Order: sequence, then C-alpha cells, then structure tokens
Amino acid sequence: MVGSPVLFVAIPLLAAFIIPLTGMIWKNSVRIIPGLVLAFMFALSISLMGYVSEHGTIVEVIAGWKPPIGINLVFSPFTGFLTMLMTFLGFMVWLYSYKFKRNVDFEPSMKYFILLMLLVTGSVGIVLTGDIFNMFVFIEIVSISGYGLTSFYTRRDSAEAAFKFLFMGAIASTFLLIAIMIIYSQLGTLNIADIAEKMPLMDNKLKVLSLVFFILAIGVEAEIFPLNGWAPDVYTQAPGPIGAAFAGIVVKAAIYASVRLVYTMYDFGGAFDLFIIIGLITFIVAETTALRQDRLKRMLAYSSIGQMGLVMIAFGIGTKEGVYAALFLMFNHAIIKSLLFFSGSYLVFNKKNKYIKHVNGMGKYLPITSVLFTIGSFAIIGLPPFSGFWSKLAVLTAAADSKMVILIAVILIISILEAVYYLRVVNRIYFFDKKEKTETQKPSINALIAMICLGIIVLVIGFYPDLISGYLDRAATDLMDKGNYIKEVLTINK
Amino acid sequence: MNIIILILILFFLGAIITAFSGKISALVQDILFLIVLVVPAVLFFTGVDMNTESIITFSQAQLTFGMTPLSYYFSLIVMGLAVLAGFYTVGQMNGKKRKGYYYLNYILSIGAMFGILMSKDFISFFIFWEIMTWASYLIVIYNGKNVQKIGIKYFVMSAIGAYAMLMAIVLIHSITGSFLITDLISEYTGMTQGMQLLIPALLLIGFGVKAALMPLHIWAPDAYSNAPMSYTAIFSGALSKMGIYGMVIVFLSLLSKVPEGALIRDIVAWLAAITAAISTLWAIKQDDAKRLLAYSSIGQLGYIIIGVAIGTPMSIIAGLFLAFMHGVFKSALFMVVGAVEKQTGTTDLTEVTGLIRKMPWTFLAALISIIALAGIPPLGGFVGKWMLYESLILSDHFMLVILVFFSSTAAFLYCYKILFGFFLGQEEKEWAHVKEAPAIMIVPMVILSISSIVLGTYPQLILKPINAAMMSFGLPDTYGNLWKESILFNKWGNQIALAPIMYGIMLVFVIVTIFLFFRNRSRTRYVTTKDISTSGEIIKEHENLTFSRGFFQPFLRAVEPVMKRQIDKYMLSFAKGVEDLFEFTRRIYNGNGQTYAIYAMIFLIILLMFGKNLLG
Amino acid sequence: MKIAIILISLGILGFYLMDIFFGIGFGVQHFSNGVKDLYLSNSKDILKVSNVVTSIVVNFRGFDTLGEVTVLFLASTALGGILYKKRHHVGERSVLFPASRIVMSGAKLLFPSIVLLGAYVFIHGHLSPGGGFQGGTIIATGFLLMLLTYRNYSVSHNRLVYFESLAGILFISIGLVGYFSKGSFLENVLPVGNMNDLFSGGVIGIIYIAVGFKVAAELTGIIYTVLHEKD
Amino acid sequence: MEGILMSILGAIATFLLAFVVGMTYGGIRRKVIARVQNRYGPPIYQNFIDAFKLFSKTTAVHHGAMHLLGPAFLMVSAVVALMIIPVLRDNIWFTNLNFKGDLIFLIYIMTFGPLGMALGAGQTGNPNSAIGVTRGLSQMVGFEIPWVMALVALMIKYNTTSVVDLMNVQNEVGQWLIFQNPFAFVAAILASLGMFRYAPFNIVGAPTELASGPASENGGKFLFTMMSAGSVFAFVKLTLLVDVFFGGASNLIELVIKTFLLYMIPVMYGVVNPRYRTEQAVTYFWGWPLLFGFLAIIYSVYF
Amino acid sequence: MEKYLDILNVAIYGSAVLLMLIGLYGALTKKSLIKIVLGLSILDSGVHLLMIAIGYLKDGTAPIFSAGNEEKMSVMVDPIPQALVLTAIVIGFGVTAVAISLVIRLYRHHNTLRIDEIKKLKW
Repeated sequence: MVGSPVLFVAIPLLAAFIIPLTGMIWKNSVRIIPGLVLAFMFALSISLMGYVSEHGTIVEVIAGWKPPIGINLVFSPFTGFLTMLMTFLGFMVWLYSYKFKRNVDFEPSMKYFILLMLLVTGSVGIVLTGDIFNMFVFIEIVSISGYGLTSFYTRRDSAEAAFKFLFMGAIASTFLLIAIMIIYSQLGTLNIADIAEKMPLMDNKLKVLSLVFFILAIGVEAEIFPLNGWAPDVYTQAPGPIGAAFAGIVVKAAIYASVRLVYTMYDFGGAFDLFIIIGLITFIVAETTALRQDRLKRMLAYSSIGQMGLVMIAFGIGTKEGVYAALFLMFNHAIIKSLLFFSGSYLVFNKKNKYIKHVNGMGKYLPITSVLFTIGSFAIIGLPPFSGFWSKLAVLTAAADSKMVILIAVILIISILEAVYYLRVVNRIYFFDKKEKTETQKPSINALIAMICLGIIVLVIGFYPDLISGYLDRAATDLMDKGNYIKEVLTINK
Repeated sequence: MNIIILILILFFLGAIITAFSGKISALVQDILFLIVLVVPAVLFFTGVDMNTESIITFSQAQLTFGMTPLSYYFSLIVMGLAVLAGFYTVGQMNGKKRKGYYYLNYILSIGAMFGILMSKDFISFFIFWEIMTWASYLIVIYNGKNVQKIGIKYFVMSAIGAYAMLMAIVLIHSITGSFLITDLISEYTGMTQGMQLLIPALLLIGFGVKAALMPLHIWAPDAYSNAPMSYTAIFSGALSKMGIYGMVIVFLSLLSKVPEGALIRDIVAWLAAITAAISTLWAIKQDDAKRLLAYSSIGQLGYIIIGVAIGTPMSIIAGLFLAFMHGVFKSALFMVVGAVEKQTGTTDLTEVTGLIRKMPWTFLAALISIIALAGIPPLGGFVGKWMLYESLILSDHFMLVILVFFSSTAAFLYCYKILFGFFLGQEEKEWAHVKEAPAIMIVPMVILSISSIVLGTYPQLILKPINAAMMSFGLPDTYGNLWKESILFNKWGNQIALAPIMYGIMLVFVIVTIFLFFRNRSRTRYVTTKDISTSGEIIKEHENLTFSRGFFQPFLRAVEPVMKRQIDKYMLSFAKGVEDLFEFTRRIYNGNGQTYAIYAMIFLIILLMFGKNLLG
Repeated sequence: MKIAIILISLGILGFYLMDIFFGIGFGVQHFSNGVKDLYLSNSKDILKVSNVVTSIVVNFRGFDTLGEVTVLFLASTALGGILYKKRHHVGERSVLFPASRIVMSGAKLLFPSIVLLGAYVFIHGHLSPGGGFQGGTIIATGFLLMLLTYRNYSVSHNRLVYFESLAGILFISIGLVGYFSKGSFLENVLPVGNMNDLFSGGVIGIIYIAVGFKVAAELTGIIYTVLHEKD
Repeated sequence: MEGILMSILGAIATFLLAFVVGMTYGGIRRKVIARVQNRYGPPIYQNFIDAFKLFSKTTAVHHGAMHLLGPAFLMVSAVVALMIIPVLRDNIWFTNLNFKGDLIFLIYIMTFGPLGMALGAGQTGNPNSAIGVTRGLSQMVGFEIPWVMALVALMIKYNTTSVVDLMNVQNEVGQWLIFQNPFAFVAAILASLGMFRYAPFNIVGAPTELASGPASENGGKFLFTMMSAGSVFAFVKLTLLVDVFFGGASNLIELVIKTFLLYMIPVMYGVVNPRYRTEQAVTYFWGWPLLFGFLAIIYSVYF
Repeated sequence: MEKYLDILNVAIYGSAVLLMLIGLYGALTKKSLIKIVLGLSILDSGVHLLMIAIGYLKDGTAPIFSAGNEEKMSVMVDPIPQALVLTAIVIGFGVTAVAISLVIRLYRHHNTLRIDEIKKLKW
C-alpha cells in the first residue's frame, strides 16, 4: 500500500496550518501549496484505488483503536471512486482559479486557496469516514469553508447568499446532532458499521424519526427540493470555480452521506421510495425553474440541483444497476457541470448581473470557451456521443429493469425542458449578435487547460464509456453489499 | 477492419477534418467535402454486402452493425442523395460564411443516417439517431434566423420522439435483456399485451416525429424552410426516410404479428391520411416556395406512411417506392428552389416571376420533378401512387382512398403555383439580370429529374431491392408472382414495365408536336410577355401584370373551416401555458432566507407526520 | 398567517421531540452493549487518563478534535475573508465610551491571572475537568477584557498566526508521528505513565496544550477581527 | 407487323370517331342553348367550320417554349385517355392500348392535359390565363371528390380497378350499375357537371370575365388543337360514364345514343343556371354530391 | 403516559426542547438578522443541553477517575455525549462567528438588518 486514507485529511490540514507561515516568507506559496496538496490527494486516491481493486477495502483506524471504539476511515471501491472524483475536481478547480483576478491581494487569495483545499478535504472526509459524528464534523468543515468561499467577493451580494446558506446550514446541523443523539441513545455507538449491525434492535418509531432528521440535515447540503433555497444564490454569488466545486464536490459528498445512511445504516425498504419521491420533486421543480431563468449561473445552478434530483432517483431505484447509474450520473455531472461553470463564467465574465443575454455572440470572441460550453451543454442534455448519454441510458435502463415505467416517462419529459434551456443559451452564443460593447476576458492559460481537460474527458467517456465503467461496477457492488461493509469494518485485525 | 466501421470512421473523421480544412483554403475544403461523401459511397456500393457484420462491445451494450435488405434499400436513397446534394452544396455554399460548420454537420448527419441504417441494435441506432438529430438541428439554425423559435421547436419535437424511442428501448431491454433488434422481434409475441402495444406505439412516436406524422409534424415546415436548401434536399429526401425506415420495421416485424396491431396500424394510417390532406391545403396557402415544399413534403410523407401502415404487400411496395421517388423528386425541387434563391436572393413566389428563359435547365428539372410529384402518369411518382390506390382499394380502405385522392388532386394546385410563381408569368425587369445557376448545381438536379423519368418507365430497377427487403420480412416473393394482382402489370404478364405506355405517350406527343410545328415554327415569332391581348390597352414596361398574390384565394376561402384550426397553434399555446406554470414554480424561491427555513420546517413536519407510513 | 404556520409546525415539532426524548428517558441506562464501558475501561487501563472525557476528545475521538480545531481555524480564516477590507485601521475601534479607571486597573490586574488560569486548565486537562478548549477560551476572555478596556490595546496579528499555525502543526505532527511509528494516526507514542500524574496519558497532554494555544490564538484573533470592524 | 398496323389504324379510327362525335355534340349543345334562349343559333356543324378555319390559320406570335407545348400536352392527354378507355365492348378496332382500362390511370391521365395546358397558359404572362388556371384547378379539387367516391364505391364493391372488369360485371349480372348502385351514379353525374365545365361551372373560360382564360393567348392551330382535344375529352368522359354505369356499348349506335342522353344532362343543367363564383363552384361539390358519394360507398360496402 | 409525568423528563428534556423551539421561533419569525443569529444560538444551546442530558445516569458521577473512585465505573455518567457536546459547542461557536461576520458584511452592504429587505437574489 502506498500511503493511507488518513493522509487525505492529515496532509491538507497540515498544509493549511503551514500556509500562513510560509505565506509570510514566500507569497506565491499560498497558491502553489494547495495545488500540490490537491494533486497529491488525487495521486494518492489513484494509487489507493489500484490497491483496492486488487486487495479489497482498506479500513484505516485512528489512534490505534479498533472500531467501534475509535474512528475509522473506509477506503472501499465506492468511497475511493468518489474520493478520486472529488480530488480530481478539486485539483481542476485549483488549476482553473490559479491566476485568480483578486490574487493581487495576498490575504484574500491565501484564504481562498486554504478554504478551497479544506472544502475538498472536508468532502473527502465525509466520504471516507466510518463514524457518524465524525461525518458531522466534516460536514461542518465543508459548510464553514463554503460560507467563506461564497462570500469571497465583497463587491457582489455574496454575503446575502452566504447568510442564507448559513441559516439553513445551522438549522440542519442542529437536527443532525439530534439524529445522532437519538441513534446514540439507543445503540450506544457512533460507528456506522456498528450501528448498521445493531440497527434491528432499535425501536421502529425512533428509527423513522431519526432518519427523518438525518434527511433534513443532509438534505440541505444535498440540495433536495424544499431545502435548496440557498443553492442558486450561492452558485450565483460564489466565484465561478466555486460553483463547480459545490456542484462537483460538496453535493456529491452530501449525496454520499444520505446514500450511506439508507443503504448501509438503516434497513428500511421504504427509504428508497422516499428517495425517488424527493428526487423526483427536486428534479421537476429545479428543471422547470431553470427553464425560466434569465441569469446564466442561476440557470446552471438549478440545472445542477435537478441533476442531483436525478441522482437521488437513481439511488432510489435501489438495485445494483440503479447504483451504477447513479454513480455514472454523479461522475458525469461532476465533470460536465464543472466544465459548464468554468466556461460559463468566462462567457459572462465582466457583467454585473450575468444575464443569459450577455452570452450573445460570444462564439466569435471566445471560440474555444464557447465550443467547450457547447460540448458541456450537449453532454448534459444527454446527446450521444457525449458522456451524458451513457449515464442517462444507465438510469433509464435501471428504472426499466425495475418496471418503473411512469418514472421513465417523467424523467424523459423533464429532460426535454433541460434540452430547451441549454439550447437557448447555445443558440445565443453562436447566433445572436452582440449588442453592447463590453470587454471580454480571454481565459488565462491555466483555466483553459482545466477546461480542455474536462472537455476531453467528456468526449473520451462519450466515445468509450468502458474507461470508467469498471470502477463504477465495483463501486456499485461495494455499496450494495452491506454485510461486507460491516464485516470489513468490525473485524479489522490491526 | 470491417468495412462498415471503416465507412463510419471515414465519415466522422472526415467531417472534423473537413470542418477545419477551411483554414487552409476554401477549395481544399470543398474537395475534401466531396471526397468524404463520395469515397464512402463507393466503398459502400462495392464493399458492403448482407454478410458484413461487426460488433463493438461495451460493458453496457453491444453495438452491432450489419446490413439488411431493407437498410440496403434505404442506403441507396441516403448515399445517392448525399453525393448528389453534396455537389449541389459545393455550388450553393460557394462564398458563404461558416462553411466549415455547415460541412461538418452535413457529413455528420449523413454518417449518422448511414449508421442508423447499419445498426442492428437499438443502442447504436439511438446514438446515431441523436447524432443525426443534433447535426440537423445545427444546420436548421445555420442561418441564425429564428433560432430560438424554429430551432428549439425542431429540437423539442425531436427530443419528444427520441425520448419516446429511448423509453421503448429501455423497456425492451428490461423485457428481453438485450438491445438487439432481432431479439425484440423474436420475443415480441411472447410479451404481455400492454407491452405489445406500448412498445410499438412509443417507437412509432419516435419515428413519426422524423417522418412528420401529424400531430408531431409541427416542426417540419419551419425547419425545412429555415435550413439551407442544399440540406433541405437531404432533410426531406433522406432524413425523413429514417422515420419511414423505422416504421417499416415496426409495422412489418412487430405489429403484423399480433391481432391488436391492426388498431395501431389503422390509427397511424388515418393520421397519415389526415396529415396528407391538411398539409396539402397548407401548402396551397404558402407564398414562400420553401414553406410550400415543406408542407408538400409532409403530405407526401403521409402517403408513404399510409402505404407502410396498411401493410398489405402491395401497399408496402407502394410506400417504399414512393419513399424513393419522394427522395428523388423532392430533393430536386428543393435544389431548384435553392438555385432560384441563390440567383435571385428570394424564394417568395409572389416576387420572383418569369425565370423560364433565364434559368431553362432549372425550369426543366422543376417541371419534370413537379410532374413526378403530382403523380401524373408517365413519371415515377405515378407508379407509387397507383400501387397505393390499388392496395387501398383492394384492402377496402375506402375512406383513406378518398382522402389520398383529395390531397393528391389538391396537390396539383401547389404544383402549379410553384412552377408558375418562379418560372412563368410576366418577365419583369427586376429579374432581367438573373443568370442560370452554375453547372455544379444544375447537374445534380438534372440527374435527379432523369431518374424520375427512368423510374417511371422502368420501376423494376428499384422494385427488385424492395422485393428483397420485403422477403427478408417473411413476405412472399412479389417480384415474379404477386404482380398479377395489379392490373397495371397484367397486360404484359410478369414484365413490370410502364415502358409501352411511356413510349405510347412519347409517340403521341411527338406526333402532336410535329403536327403543330410543321411548317409553322419559322413563321411564328417570339414576343415578350408584355405583348399580350389586353383588350387594346398597351402595357408599359414598368407595369407588372403578374398574377401571383392570393393565388388560390377562392379555393382557400372554400376550405377555410378546415384550416382555421391549426394544431401547432394549440401546441404552442400549450407550451406557453406550461412555461407560465413554470414561472409560478420559480416564485417558490422568493429570496427570503427565512422563507426557505420555513420550507425546511414544513418539510420536516411532513416527514415527521407521514414518514412512518412511507418508511414503514 | 406565516406566524400561525410557524407556530403550528413548531408545536408539532416540539411534540415529536418531546415524544422521542421522553421515550428515551432521562437518567436511565439506554443501552447494554454500547462503547461507553469500553471507553471507560480503556481510558483507565491503557491510557491511564483519569478524565475520560479528555481521553475521548483527544485520543479515542481525536480525529473529531482535529476537525474541530480545523473548524475554528476555518472560522477565523473565513471571518478574515468575509470582513476583509483593503486596510485595517489598527487602533480605531468602535468603543462607545472609554472604560473607567477602576476597570482599567482591574483589568490589568486580572489579565495575568486569567491567562494563568487558562494555562492551568489546559495543562491539567487530562486530570481534572477542563482541557484545551476550555483553557483556550479562558485565555481569550483575558484578551477580550483587555481589548474592551483599552482602546489602543493591540495584539500582533503575526504573533497570533504563529501561535495558531505552530499549534496546529504540532497537533498534526504528533498525529503523523503516531502514524509513521506505530501505523495509526494520532496513536500514542509516549509512555503513558501513572494515573493522576501530570505526565500521564502520553501525547494527550501535549495535544491538549497545543489545542489550548490554538484555541486561545484563534478566539483572540476572531474577537480582534470583529472588534476592528467599523462600518 | 400486321398487328402493329391494325393497332395504328385502330387508333386513328378511334381518334376520328371521338373527334367527330365530340364536335357534333358541341354543335348540338350550342344549338340547344340558343333555342332555350329563344335564338336561332348556329348550325350543328358550325364547330367543324370553326375548326377548319382555325386549322388553316397560321400562328403569328408565341411566348416561349411552354406556351408552344401547352396545347400539345392537352392533346396528348386526350389521346392517351382515349386509347386507354374501352370504347366498344369486345371490339378489336377500338381496343388500342387499353389494358382493361385502369380507372386510376384514367383519372390521372385526364388531369395531365389541363395541367400542361395550364403551364402553357402560364408562360404567356396574361393574367387572365393564370386566373383561369387557378379557378380550373380549384374546381377540379371540388369535383374530383364525389367523382372518385363514386368510382371507389364501385371499385370496392367489385374489388377491381378496371373498366373492362366493371363492364363484364354488368353483362354477367345483366343489370347496369346505375341500378345496382344508383347513389354512385348520382354522385358521378353531379361531379361530371363540373368536369364538363359548362355553365354554371364555366368559371375557367368565363368569356365575359376572363376573355376565355387559359386560351386567351392562343390562336390558329393551337386553338384548333385545344378545341379538338376538348371534344375528344368530352367523348372520353361520356364513354367512361357509359362504360361504368350503362354497361358499355356493343356497337356505335348504342354508344352514340347512350352518350348523347348522358351529354344532355350537363347541357340542360347549364342552360338554366347562371355562372357560379369560384368558391361556390368548389363548395357545390362538397354538398349533395359528397353526400351521395358517401351513400354510394356505404351502399356498396354494406349492401 | 407516565413518561410525560416524570418530573425529570419534563424538567430537563422539556426545557431543552423548549429552548430549541424558542430558538427556532426567533430564527423563523424575527426580522432582524442579529435576532436570527441569536435564535440560532439558542437553538444550538437547546440541542447541546439535550445531548448532555442523554448521557446522564441517575445518581451518576463525573467520568473522572479521581483517586478513590477507580472502581465506580458503572455509576459514571456517559462521557461520550460530553465529549461530543464539547465538539458541538466549538463548532457552534465557529458558525456563530461566521454568522456575525456575515451580518456585519450585510449591514455594510445593505445598510439594514431586516432580512426581508435583503433579498436581491431571488427567482
């Protein structure tokens, strides 16, 4: 084994504490170190994935205490896949924002990169941890760094967005604590595997209510329907790459948390139906709302929420095919939505309100960015041969195999709306004339590299989905096998 | 390397290379474009036979490519038209901007159509179907006019169709566990009755959109007329046939196997007949040649669908034959309109007049194609219509016959309108400068016109592949035997030929012409169209006597009650209503953080109170 | 209307919460085979730490504490970012009225003892109630007192950063030492000593001291940043 | 060789027959109209005189190729229709090209001529011609519906599209189709009112409005060709009606009597009615004729 | 039924829940941002009280092995909720600090503290 899952948390935190010191000596280090750390994390995840695919799940304990006493980190094909995705995206976001405009100021840029790094760390922590209270701590890390990143631009209305986020986040964390305490009071343990094993002992009523509180708490981060009022504001007001980070990293972690709850901890069959209902409502409301947006980033935000609803639906199908599809969707959504946020923020760069009409005629001024945005749009609509098609196909196939005909119909009808609003933007990029004369910002080279990387992934996965389907398949098997998870964690011999 | 894969790769790589070769020089780009179109066609006709099959395996799906007799028949249409329209395109696009973009999507859509025809499983079928859709969508919005309205309408309708198809595909997969078309066919009879109806219905929605079947046709007039004419030739000639291709498979291999299928077949046939009738009326009303032909295409596709849907051997032959003929003459007509547009800058039938002496070759192509379109005996269009009528009558679909008769009679009106509008009438000064289109545009049109004549005389040229295709569906060998059913072919026994009639007509024509011109021609002199009998008045040069506005007004007044109710108005107002509804859902996000928190509380309360029932 | 909805939903929520927790019961043994006993016995037998809460916070669930420290660090970082303005105007705090002489003198007098108390609390965190967080907070209150009393009192920002960073680095370094020498992050590498000795519990004491410094520095920093805010 | 010669001679004979009969009927019609209007009227052979006069004239001017070819189209269509229709039952002279006389083919070939003529008229640039053409086409859409319905009723009933077959059916049963399906006959005869384009359906030529419409730029041989084609067409239509509804004719006398009686129906109808407006002329056929068409179909399908 | 009558249940859990409800009420109805933040803090306090209360054992002692009570493990109250609440308090503090700073920013930007006037971002 080359490295250990614990380094995913230890190294970034160490770096976070070191950066203020090095920053006093060498200013550029505040930008470079987070990048190196993120790259390290990505490399580590790849190397561990290689190990995992050969030797099976890695369970890492903290402070030498075996579960259920100590906290443990689980690096399985499932969590490893998400870790890999998140760290990769984290690195992309870093790359994209390396030459950030506000970098002239030392202090804010230091804060930006530290917060970004910790955001990724927190998300990875949520995914890796095997302890439910530890998950709460990581959720809070993610939230607070999220608040900080959202309100990064002092000129915009970012504080308002951040405050809404915080408001919801604070309420959510309260209920998360209540849920954790209900579980603890009944089972006397906080370890997920241990809870899962003992769950049949718990009183059914308390089980239901604790799950309800969990869903409320995690739902805020996962942007499910009535709890996602903050999300569009945050996506709009945060710096462009942070929108990508939210869509690609934070939400994924939250979805992971809810999935872990339903698939591993609880033993309700009905929870899957709940997933489908919530996912469907989220999907419908978000996509219909996105149709009527006049601001680009808000549209992307609602679209992102809608996609997450689709992911919930896919998880709610509850079969291995469903999980496979959901993971594929998550992967695609992370890549594509980041691409859209990246390129979209250059298309409306210097505009105050970032209306969709500002992209008019950008195809001429920013050809590569526009092409990438177009590829992203086509991919997210699910047009073959781009990558989005395969995930949509996987979802529908999974739903069909479970005989959910009406669900398929609804998904497809809503997908049409999605196509409509994306195409409206693409049409504007290429076929509308630029009205007012405002200066456009050419993407810097690092941003361009990041975008092209993502674009290439979209195309390559579109033409050859087998590239990741192996990972997805193993991850889905891993998630479905609850008994194996419990066994792996609780019988660790270390 | 399998030849089908090779052709596909050639198309797709060629498309990209062609698109970017414009940076080198326009000529190189044109030549590359033609090479990318011609070489695959040559490869296809020389290298592909029924045995070529190749499989690409993905973890999710197995993409299987191969040729069937039916797809061979449709490939003839696609490949032939692609090459001819390709040459025409080079002429038409000369000097236009965004050539690379156009060429890219042109080749992509051709490649995708080829891919559709070669697909033996639904996944690759759907992939290519979607590629075709967005490539054609990008061409529809090529002009940049009405992008949001027309383009989106086209895309939405396509998406409805494609997603219906996708739904059917995943349902099929859930039942058969396979994406192969042959597996569907073999397991179809064992399905539940609901699925037996649902799957073909969904597939038919998918194909019906591309085949412009009412009420899914609303995109077609706008999209056809908005695309550049060189592509509309493909659009109407080949792309819409993909819908027909799918329908043939659905009707022949699925619906004909179960008794309930008759219901769907009748519904489709009726819809098609109504499509044909109504769109013909709309075509009569149009003053823009592009839109006129677009509506005309919808009507013609209606005949084809009727033929395919009725499902007797002869009607299928009629449908397939008409499909080919429609590809030939409608492409030629769109090319004609494109040529006129290029030379005059407009396609408004009320503006352009009297081009016959300026653009004689174009007129000739238009004349022959129009005669074929109207289904007037000597030319190919009639053969198809004849078979269609006969099969309808022999299978007792009398109301359909009347609808078809009505629409094909009414078609004469717009046929005349388009010829008169562009080529006949007063020769105005405004168009005196107009020249004949360049040869590269004329030649494809003329070739297509000649094909109409040839196919009218020797229909067996394409009846052979049709027969092969039908035999592959288990229908009897019609080529040698069943022809006796048709009176048309009776007199000459097994010889399927209209040649004697054709020759007879030619002979009479020559006799009459000689009679008229014998010792007469030299004494007759040409006078301009200003020199006409006007009860003694003398017409000045600038006076425009052309009768072109309100061309069929009395007739349109007569059919007013039918045309008042437009389906696309209803659909648009429905779409508008839906969007307004979404405006309401948007208001949920009212911007107040506290409200969001209240939503969260309500959500919590609901879950608390009903969670137990749900989670159990 | 809105108020009514809120009141009704709060009522329902309250009912459910009461229902849940009354059902759980107060002051009774809820579960039989939980980890509580394991923690108690391990703390006593292996770690030799008499304050079980401390052993849990720092060792058994030390990862939580690491996260917690990170949260504080993040909060102060985010705060700095949120309230960032081009220039800090040191010494121009918005104080409504100057403190009286009695308060000034008293503060001067109290400050060292407050700091001392804080240090005591976190140094003895593993022996008696209290610990790094509590001690750090006490120290920060001392600074708060000084900041409130003296308009011109200032804390060197860089010095706070040093403390903060070094304490954090120390924490993680100890964890990494455990990882590299014993194979598990935060695992104890020092001899545990005897129960109720000051030098017992291995690394726990050191970590808590680091936490104490970090918390003190961070809270002071947060207070300082907010106090310097002027509209 | 002899067969070909026979065919050619037969064709010429048929043409001459049709020409003479058509012209004579035209003359009779003029006479009838004049008498009804209380005039003396031209002699019955007046049409022959007109035709001869036109034939001997030279055409001085033309407006281009289509203009020249227009009458030829018309003539070709008339002749081909004539060749295909079975003029007499089982008569070798008048068999010509008819392969059982396919009805659909007939319907289409009969529209071919007017359309070709319309093209010729179009090129002249005379607005009257174009207006006449549009009216004619509109009217055609009107009357084709009941006409086709009547024929379809018969075709479905006897499961054939052949005129010869229909004639044979009548002979076998010994009952004319007019008695077997009177509704079809009513629909057909009402439709034929429009087909003959006599008053009140003479909106195409409409002498006082359009200066004889499509024909207005033609003279000399062209007008002669058009005139003779019109006569042949009239003969063709009448023969078709006779063949379909009255069991055909076994000899010329029978043919002449039957056709003449039929011919009098549109003539008489026209005498007492003034000209319709175009939309009236179109919608006329979508009233009673359409109803009879439906009745015919229902009758033939269900009885 | 008797669980509702248990005086300790009512006193401890009741007050904790009441605190939570008060906090929520404040956060949901008050218009001032400061009051909302206060409400959130009260909500937090309620939850912390609840957490601590879970760990209590009747007649239990503090979980500290001071000299003399090494063997009284069974009567010690549960130390885990205490440890957890420590973490939760610190996190709550962090959130409150960020919230206050955001309120300052909002006041600076909008010159008001009323939450219903700060809704530039909507729809």
